[in-house]
Amino acid sequence: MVEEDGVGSSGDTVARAEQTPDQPQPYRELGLKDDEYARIKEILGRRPTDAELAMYSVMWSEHCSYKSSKVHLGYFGKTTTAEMKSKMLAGIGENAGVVDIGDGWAVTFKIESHNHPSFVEPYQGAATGVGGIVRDILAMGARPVAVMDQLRFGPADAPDSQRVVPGIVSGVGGYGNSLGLPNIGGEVVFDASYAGNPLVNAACIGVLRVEDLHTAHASGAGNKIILYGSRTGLDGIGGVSVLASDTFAADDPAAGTTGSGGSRKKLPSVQVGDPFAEKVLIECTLEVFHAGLVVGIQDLGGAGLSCATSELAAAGDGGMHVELDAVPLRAEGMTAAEILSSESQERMCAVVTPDKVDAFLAVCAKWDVQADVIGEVTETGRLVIDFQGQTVVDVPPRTVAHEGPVYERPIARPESQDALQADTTASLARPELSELRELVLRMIASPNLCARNWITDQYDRYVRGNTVLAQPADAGIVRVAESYGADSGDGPERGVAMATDCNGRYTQLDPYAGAQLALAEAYRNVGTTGAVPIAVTNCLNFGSPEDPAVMWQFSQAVRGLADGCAELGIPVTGGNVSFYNQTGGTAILPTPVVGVLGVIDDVRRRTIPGIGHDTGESLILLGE
Amino acid sequence: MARVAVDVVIKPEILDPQGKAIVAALARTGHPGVSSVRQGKHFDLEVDDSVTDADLEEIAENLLANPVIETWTITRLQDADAPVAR
Amino acid sequence: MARVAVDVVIKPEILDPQGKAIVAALARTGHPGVSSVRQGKHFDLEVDDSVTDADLEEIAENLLANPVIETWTITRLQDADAPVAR
Amino acid sequence: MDDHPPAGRRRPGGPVTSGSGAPRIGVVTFPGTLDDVDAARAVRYAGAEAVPLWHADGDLKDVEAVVIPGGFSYGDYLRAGAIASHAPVMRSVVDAARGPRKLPVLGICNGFQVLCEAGLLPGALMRNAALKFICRDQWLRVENADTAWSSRFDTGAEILVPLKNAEGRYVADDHTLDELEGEGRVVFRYVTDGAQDGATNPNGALRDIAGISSADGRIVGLMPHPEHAIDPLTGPTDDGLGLFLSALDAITGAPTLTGASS
Ligand SMILES: Nc1ncnc2c1ncn2[C@@H]1O[C@H](COP(=O)(O)OP(=O)(O)O)[C@@H](O)[C@H]1O
Repeated sequence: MVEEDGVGSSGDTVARAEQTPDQPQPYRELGLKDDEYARIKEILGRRPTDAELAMYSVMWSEHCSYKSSKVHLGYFGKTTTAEMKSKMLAGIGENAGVVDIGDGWAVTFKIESHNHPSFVEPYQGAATGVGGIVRDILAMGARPVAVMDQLRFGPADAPDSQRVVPGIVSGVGGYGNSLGLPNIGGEVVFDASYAGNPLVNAACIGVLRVEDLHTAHASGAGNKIILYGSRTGLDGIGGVSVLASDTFAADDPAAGTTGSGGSRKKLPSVQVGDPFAEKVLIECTLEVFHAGLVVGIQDLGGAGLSCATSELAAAGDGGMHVELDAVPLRAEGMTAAEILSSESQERMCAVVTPDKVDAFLAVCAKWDVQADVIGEVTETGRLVIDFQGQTVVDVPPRTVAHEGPVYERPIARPESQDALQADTTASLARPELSELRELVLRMIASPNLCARNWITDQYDRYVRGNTVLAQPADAGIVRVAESYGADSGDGPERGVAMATDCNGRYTQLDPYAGAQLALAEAYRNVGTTGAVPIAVTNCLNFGSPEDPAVMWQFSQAVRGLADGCAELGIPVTGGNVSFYNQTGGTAILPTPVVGVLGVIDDVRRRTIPGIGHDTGESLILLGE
Repeated sequence: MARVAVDVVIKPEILDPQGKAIVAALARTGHPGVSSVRQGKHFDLEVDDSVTDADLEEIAENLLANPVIETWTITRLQDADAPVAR
Repeated sequence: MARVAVDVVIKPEILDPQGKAIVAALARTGHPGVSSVRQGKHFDLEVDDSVTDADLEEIAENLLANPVIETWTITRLQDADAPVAR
Repeated sequence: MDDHPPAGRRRPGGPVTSGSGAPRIGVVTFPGTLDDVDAARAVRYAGAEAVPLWHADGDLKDVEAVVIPGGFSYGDYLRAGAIASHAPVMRSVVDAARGPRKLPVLGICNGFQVLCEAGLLPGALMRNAALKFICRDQWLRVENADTAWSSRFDTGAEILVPLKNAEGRYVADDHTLDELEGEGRVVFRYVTDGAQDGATNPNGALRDIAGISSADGRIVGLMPHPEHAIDPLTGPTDDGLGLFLSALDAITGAPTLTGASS
């Protein structure tokens, strides 16, 4: 309800929150549970301001806090031995895992999901998915050198597939191609369970010198926080629009009103990508890295500045003070909550010592990248954010970034599982010999087995000239030194290989074995190119964690993957969890996409895929 | 037969990278007086008389524009046969 | 401050595959009454008062359109402050 | 390597010189240029020195030829190459190409689009007929081996290089097309017969034109990417090297049809 005294243009402030402890807040609309809201009040000793509520709600969301998966993901740590870790420079918890591949080179790689946005707006959802994973890799101090995409669609002939499939494919291509990153592989699977919930997972590989490894942290009181890249706009704000101050109440009477009074009309939660801006952001960021101008760096992805400021501050040793008025905006009249929640793309946040600020800004100017000092590191231990002369956020940063709720969700093996497993192929009719030809033709023409060229022909696999293997190979390979821009000399050229795999049907039949099969397939695919597998990442796509059957699938898959990695002796260096992938009450097939990274010492010795290059070749079957 | 123009523009709150690039290029090439450019699409349709305004609305919404990020205006021009200032 | 619309269309003799694809899609989705579609670009400019008609002509010719393949029309709309039907 | 399709019938010939004293070939970078590293590598493989040229700088640094590489300059949001054609470096390139030095210029993909937008080459590149970005290995026929960028080939030779673009459909009015054909300025044509899947060219280019030249044969633009075909390790063939070797001949004054070899 709108207060009699109204709200100033700066909106809700800490001072005001102290004076109005009982003002109702739309925390439920923002996805917070009653007890979560109560905990925020307890942490702060008062009600949160609108801006604080926006921050907590987004940072404590499933997507950012891993609140349902955390207790299970811990198993990866338990099963990773010191020996498995020996080449790991950064692991779970960092933006992306980093492994040492020798001679001072390191490789970072990660897969992220962008499933829901890609259903709403296929082109932009997929495009910004690629943009987001690339910034993750960039934030580690690495030059992004290749991308891959893992796609799951509803039936190829379903009407909505005609909107979703071309849109997503051209979005992945449109962004990656414009960025100059070769696409070196991926997957496409059609299944009815993805009809209302396609999966768009995007992977990126980056290369760096070991000494250039950057982690996201803000330390050193007095160091400046610089926001650089695109301006901040109203895109991607989605749910936070329920917090908009009453200044906008009259804007659209039809818009849903909420507990905090009127609201700005419902804003689209769609972000629009600008790959050109990202391309210059990459070059600009690598230049400030190499000039030694940054202490810490963080990409702005989901949760925008809320995430960047709280995570940087939480990982540092002090606090942080931010002046939101210094954030360059693209829209007029944005509130503090909106600025903090905006998911405008192509932005990064850097921590820079005061003496290097001018040099940092000069590099940005060279690349025509907007850059502004928006705050500094402090010794207060608190994240304090001011807007229009008032304090709108004053929180302990760790409580936002890392101390979100953790749930032990109920787990139950579904009763239907036994029947599912009992339903084997034994009951299927065996084709007559005379039907075999027709059967083979039908199979190779089926959407799940036919050639992928319609898709892969829309992706640039040549750009930068370092792609040694891409489609139709089972794993992609790029050479390392030249991708980075270094001269590889005359000797052998080291390369890095990556494959990703997952079979959702197998995983549904047995989540533990299914995850292991995905791992084994990706491992084999890397191995058959001539590369040695060294590390694993994943993107775990599942239904609702509130469904005990889904949680069972999830916990089984995590255990299967972790045990499999321990068996193979290679570590999981990171991953991503995407829950709530379902249409109505029906979950997607459990889809734990597993990515395996490998190293090949001399790319000229890679194995070209396929058989039949020469007549007289022998076929040898390995294994049972 | 009638001529119809449909102009599709990106919603104001949504980033228009095209427009941004053009403003910057204009400033560089001696046209600093252009403070904002939004790039959209322009469609010239020729429709027969059976096509109603409601049809046009549906065509714009379902095919010519993406309602998630764009808005549009529909303008019926004079007869197709009459020359159109263009 | 003034608002200017620039519409750029592909010359009639040049193939417009987008337009053709739209006509085909419309026919499939129950709109056979649309006999032709040509897709072009629409620009909304905000310009300050120093920008003359000659400037606008130059901007269209040198940047917004490619005279080899496109033609254009320039329309000054009412003041930027006045709401424009859009 | 033996595991790749046969290379095109190219006139043999290795690098002319290398190391210090090697010819200097400029490679332009605009914001959004992507294939500049590839173009520079191709220049080096051919035995020349690759000199980076920055879009905002009109200084051509005494280069003896210029490559304008592929990519999406300024995002290509307006029209491919439109904004880049106004950059300071392009003013210098236009002057040097038109001036007494007749600086050899090669525009690849986005670079071809930039050359057309800058008026150095006639016509325009429009969206692919299939309305999609297309990346594939493409056979080209060398129609004229007398230009600064094609002298190492035999006329009629077929070469295999990657093609990758969204706006590669070459268009010009009939008069211009006739003139180009009449003057032998169609340098590369898409091979649409024989082995190709389907009889049409990949993007709807008029008269199957993949690349053209200026009247004096010093300026060449083409949509496919010879710089991605310089080593069978990373490309389908090394056929593309022929363009860069040709430029070296043009720079060093080697007779065009004998082909220098070291
Ligand atoms: N979405 C995609 N993006 C990029 N490459 C893809 C994609 N889907 C498939 N590919 C590539 O196409 C080739 C064939 O894929 P696929 O038929 O799935 O192979 P396989 O059945 O051997 O795993 C592989 O090289 C794969 O990496």
